[in-house]
Amino acid sequence: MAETMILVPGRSQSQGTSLNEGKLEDEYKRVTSTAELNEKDMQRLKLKDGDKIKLKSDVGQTVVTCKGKKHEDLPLGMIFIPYGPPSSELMASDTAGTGMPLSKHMEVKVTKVK
Amino acid sequence: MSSELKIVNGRVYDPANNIDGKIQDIFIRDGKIVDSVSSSATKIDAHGMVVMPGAVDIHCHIAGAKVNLARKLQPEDHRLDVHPKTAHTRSGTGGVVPSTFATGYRYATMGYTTAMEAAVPPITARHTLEELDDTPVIDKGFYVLLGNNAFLLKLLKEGRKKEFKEAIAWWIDSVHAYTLKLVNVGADELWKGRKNANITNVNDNIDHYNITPTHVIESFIEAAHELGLPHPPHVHCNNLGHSGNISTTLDTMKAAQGRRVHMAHIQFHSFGGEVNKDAVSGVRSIIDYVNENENITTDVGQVMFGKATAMTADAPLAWMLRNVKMNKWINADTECESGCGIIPFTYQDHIYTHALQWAMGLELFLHSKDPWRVLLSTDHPNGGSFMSYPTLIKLLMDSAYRKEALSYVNQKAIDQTSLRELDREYTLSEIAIITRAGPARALGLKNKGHLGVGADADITIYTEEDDKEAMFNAPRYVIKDGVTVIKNHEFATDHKGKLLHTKPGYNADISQEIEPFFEDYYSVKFNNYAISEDYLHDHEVIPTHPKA
Amino acid sequence: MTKEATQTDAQVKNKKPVSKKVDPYEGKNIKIVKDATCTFCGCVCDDMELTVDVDEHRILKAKKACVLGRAWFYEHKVDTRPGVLIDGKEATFQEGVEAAAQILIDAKFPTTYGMSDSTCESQRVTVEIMDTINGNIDTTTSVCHGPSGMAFQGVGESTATLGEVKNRADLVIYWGGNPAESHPRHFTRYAVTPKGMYIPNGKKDRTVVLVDVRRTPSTPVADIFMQVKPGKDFEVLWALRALVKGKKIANDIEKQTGVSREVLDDLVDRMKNCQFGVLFFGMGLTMTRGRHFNSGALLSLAADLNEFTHFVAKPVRGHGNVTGADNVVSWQTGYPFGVNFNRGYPRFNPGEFTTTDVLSRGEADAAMIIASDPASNFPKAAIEHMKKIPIISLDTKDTVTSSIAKVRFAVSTYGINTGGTVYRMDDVPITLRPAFESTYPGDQEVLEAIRDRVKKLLSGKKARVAA
Amino acid sequence: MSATHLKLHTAPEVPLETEVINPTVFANLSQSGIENLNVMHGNDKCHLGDFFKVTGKGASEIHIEGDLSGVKLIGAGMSEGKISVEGDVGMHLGVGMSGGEIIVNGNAGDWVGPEMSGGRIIIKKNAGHMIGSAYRGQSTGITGGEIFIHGNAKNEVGSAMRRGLIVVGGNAGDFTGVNMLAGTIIVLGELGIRTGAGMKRGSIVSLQDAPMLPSFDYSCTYHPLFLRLYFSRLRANGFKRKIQDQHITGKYKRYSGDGIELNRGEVLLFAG
Repeated sequence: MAETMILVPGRSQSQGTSLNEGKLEDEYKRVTSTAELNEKDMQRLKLKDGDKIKLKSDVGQTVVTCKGKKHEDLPLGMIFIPYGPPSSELMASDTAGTGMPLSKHMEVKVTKVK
Repeated sequence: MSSELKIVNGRVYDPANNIDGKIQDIFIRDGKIVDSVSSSATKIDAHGMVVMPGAVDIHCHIAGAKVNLARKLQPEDHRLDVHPKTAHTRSGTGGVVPSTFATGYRYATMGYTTAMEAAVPPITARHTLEELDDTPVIDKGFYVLLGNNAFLLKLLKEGRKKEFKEAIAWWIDSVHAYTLKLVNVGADELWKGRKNANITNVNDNIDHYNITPTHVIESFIEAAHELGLPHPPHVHCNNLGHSGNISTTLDTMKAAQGRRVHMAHIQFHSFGGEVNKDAVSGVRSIIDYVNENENITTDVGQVMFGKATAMTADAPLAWMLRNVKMNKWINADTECESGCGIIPFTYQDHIYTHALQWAMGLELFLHSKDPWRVLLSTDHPNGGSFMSYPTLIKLLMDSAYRKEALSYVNQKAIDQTSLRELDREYTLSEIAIITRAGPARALGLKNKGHLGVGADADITIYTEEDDKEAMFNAPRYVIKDGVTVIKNHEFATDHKGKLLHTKPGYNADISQEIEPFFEDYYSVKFNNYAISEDYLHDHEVIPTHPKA
Repeated sequence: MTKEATQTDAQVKNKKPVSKKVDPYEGKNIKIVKDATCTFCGCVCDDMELTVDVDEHRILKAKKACVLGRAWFYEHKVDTRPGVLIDGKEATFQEGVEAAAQILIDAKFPTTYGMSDSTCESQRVTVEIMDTINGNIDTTTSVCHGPSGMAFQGVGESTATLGEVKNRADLVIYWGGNPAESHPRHFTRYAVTPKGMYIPNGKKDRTVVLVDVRRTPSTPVADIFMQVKPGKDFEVLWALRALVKGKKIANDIEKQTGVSREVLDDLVDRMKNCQFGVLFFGMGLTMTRGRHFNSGALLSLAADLNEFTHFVAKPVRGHGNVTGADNVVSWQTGYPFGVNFNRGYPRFNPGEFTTTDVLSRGEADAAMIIASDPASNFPKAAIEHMKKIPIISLDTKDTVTSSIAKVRFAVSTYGINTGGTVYRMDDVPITLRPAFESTYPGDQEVLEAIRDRVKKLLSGKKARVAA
Repeated sequence: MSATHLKLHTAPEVPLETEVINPTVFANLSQSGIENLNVMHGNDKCHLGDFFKVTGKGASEIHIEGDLSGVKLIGAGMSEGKISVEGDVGMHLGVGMSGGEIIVNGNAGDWVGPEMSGGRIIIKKNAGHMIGSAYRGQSTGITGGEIFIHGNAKNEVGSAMRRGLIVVGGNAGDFTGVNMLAGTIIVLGELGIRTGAGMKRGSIVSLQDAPMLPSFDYSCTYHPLFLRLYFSRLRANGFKRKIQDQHITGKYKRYSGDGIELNRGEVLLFAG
């Protein structure tokens, strides 16, 4: 049962520090494949910290680890993830005459990976 | 290995050496003019051609932060005027604010070999130097904006004239400027600090400082005089573009108290009439004052019809222009140092004010009694592109052409001027003065603007033609530092010009005064602010002559 | 060095003699670099004090650096990977240069991308290479604040250097950004807490507003947090513009945007009545639906507000020298990014000549990637195409991009190993003071070698001139 | 009527720029003269004949066949005659066109007809972004002419247009008619979001409801007579199926805007 949510990739401090260690290092890979969800969304989807979820967009899909955020910190229906290869996998290439792919506001279908 | 060149049979115009159209040979060795060369020297036969020193632009805006903002702002203007590369030269884009390469090459194709960027906030000087290094062929320098410098105003407020002079020298030396520039003195504080207000009277106190713009201007002129800079401050007066601003302009010139001062783009400061009413020409009172006072040099800042871009440290002025058409507008505040406004602009011949400004510029030229002190400029790109200089030269040299041009523009504007009665035609020698010998002399560049022995071998050779626009549009040869850069109208090689700057002496203790101010109010470290000399590429220090 | 710079150095030394107490670095060959510049993010803080172990080639301490800056300084140390790889095999520098030059001149649509973690000196050489071979050039700007650059071309910008914000801003608004995590010292060094000429009490004299779709670590700094429904920034900005102009807006604004009319009215009131306002904005605007129009709405709002007071806006730029890339490409070509030289002169068109597009559409037939990693953060279609064409990469660390490169150069790090100029996010140029020498060449050196080789190969009949 | 036929025989590897495909350029050229016209294949200067087989004669009509989706600038600066294409075309079709007609029996890329001042472009399938719009930095888009897209169009249809008519038979993307100065845009399908942002004057019409920006003001629901004229003309030009009688006789919600600008523009949404 897939639910449609909005994925907002962005920078985070740990993404920034880990990329200095190296983008091929484990820490960077871990940071950029950890997605934050509203804890109420997590409850509803029967997810707990550390569970794997599959994110699927029109162009691709990826599996990431999820992590709960307090209700007041992240709106319902939104997923935050630090930029990296997993978020690229979901990004469409049409830039609408701007050079900029829509990289911060993607509709994704979320399913729990058993 | 020494390189030698001789130009033979040309008709030479070298007003600084009293040569007025004499057929004479010019000899060049290793980039300098000499009195003879060996028989193996390369020869250019300039029969039927006019030989002049390379031209010198005393006031233009070609490099640095504001120019680059104006460039970025106008892709639509570049797209229509591409600048293809050649086998020898880099590509670029033109329009009214060309890319750096196009700027250098296009100045060269106008016969110009030196140009001075007229307004650089010191904190962005490094940027200007980088762009100037990418501006080929011509020699160049820049004037550093100090007229609204918060630290210097503070010193004046405290009455510390000695430290004020030292600090000016520190600033010029730290950024490798040529001289200083004052723009709408005192206005920055009101613009940034009092919700976009402006100074209206040069005898009113500046907020927070209890001193008047007149006092500030006078103090800068005095300090520059004592430092013995080769060129005095360039003053962009207050109230630019406002009707009735001649009283401000006259007050400013009087503040020089007989010391040397350069009045920038004076056309914009020559409006008669009443404040907030339709402007009329106030040129006569301004040019009469200039004619009578030999301490003053000025460039006209001619307006040419067509595309221009207002780019100025005078932010309130750009705001005023923005509110006319509500098109794209840039404001850029520089901490502790300057303001800036940019706005694309088109001068149209049917619009009263535009036609009036065009006519006022011509009036200034035609009423000038001393071509050595009333110099050619369009305040590029404020009044129009430097690419329009040949047309301007034709307007000055050909009264029939000028009278015809007069008939096409707003007649109400022409009625306000004396232009219809003026039959004067500039001679080739006078053109050589207002574009070469005059600017070089005013700048104190002893090796430029003339063809005497020892001068830099910066030379332009034109095919003599009746149509002076066509003639000045396309020199046959341009020689820079003895290198034939343009040969038969085509680039024969690339060339890098050099930076011209001054190094006024000062007491190093002044940096101890300046540093704490930096720590408090700047966002960059004092230690990273001054630009070290090894960062400069080819450069030449023009000597100062400090007064004892 | 200039006379006064030497002077100042001497003074600093006199004021603060080297401590003779317990020395944690005893036995080490230590060098202190004062007023060094951190080039990690667009803040380009130039007040670092670096403690360098000269023999070990590493930075032991970076005083004043933020958490990102410390990672930047500590993690760029001496490396043992090979300097040049061709098809994954070790090669000499000359072989690398030759292979790169051949790729570039054989291509019909070579493109280059990156350059934001590179000095202006290197950027100038890169543009020259592309001008020489009639290639295509784009920088990381196109996927950062490129849309803001396009908005700028449409409406202009009222802006200021960061020192003016420190000295004067009594209303500071952050929109669609999270500086606490992306630009940690933006608050403390430039815009929120510092005391300035007319802001004697620092943060107490300012009102800070944060606008975002979610709470972030930046939120606590704000006096007012305005939470916008995702994807509704444009509508909110447009409503603010209308209210500032005294025009009416739709009644259902809260339903549309998640922001109530009261909150909007209050913000409008504060914006119109402040003494000096500033709007900083991040990629929450440029990377979401609306892109350049979102930035344009914000820039227009700032311009509109100048009818009432002094107001400026500034994109919070990302990488250390992305602003320099904009400047260099602009002064050399007239356009800030997305520039094509195929015809022997620059042409500009975002969406046509920008990297995401020329890769995703499969147009580029070779690419030179300088100090960036599109193979890990570009859309999938672009990455797929990168795998099909010869890539030349220059990077300080191995990345996904360097791992698929045909020719890979390991280069030293700007600001740590090489000097030069970078531009801070507010266009202020700042010089670099390198800490220690790397065993790898700087990217400028590699690029100059490629340029010289390309010119040599193209001299004569292969020369590309304007068409 | 005589025509010159171009048939793509070699697919371009990188973008091909063919502004020479223009009836005025072809006039008075022999077949080999046409084959020898310069085109840019990336940075490589080539000839039209390297990619196209040229047959037929006469310049008033040019007929092109093949997948031209990587071919840019077809019909640039065209002022007379006709170009018809069997296949898809790339960017900048008919840029700066002042007269004549271009018909594409396929899809078109981004920037169809920028800087157009006259003539007509017809795209039978879908088109990309920036149809009939201004290039970046320009404050004025097309100043005349007609663009008919039978399928969908993407973002920024008619940005900054000053005069002329753009019709989209399917859906349009976001920011339709953004910064419009005047002129008419008719979208028979759905509009995206932020229609008419910053418009000064002009009309945007849609047969579907659409979200409006907060600065647009609902004024009334009425029957705009002028639409009859447009619709009967469009029906005669291939849009018959999409325009039903009720669209001609029905009422439309009128929003005026953009309130931030002059507020003299209108968006008309079919209300039944």
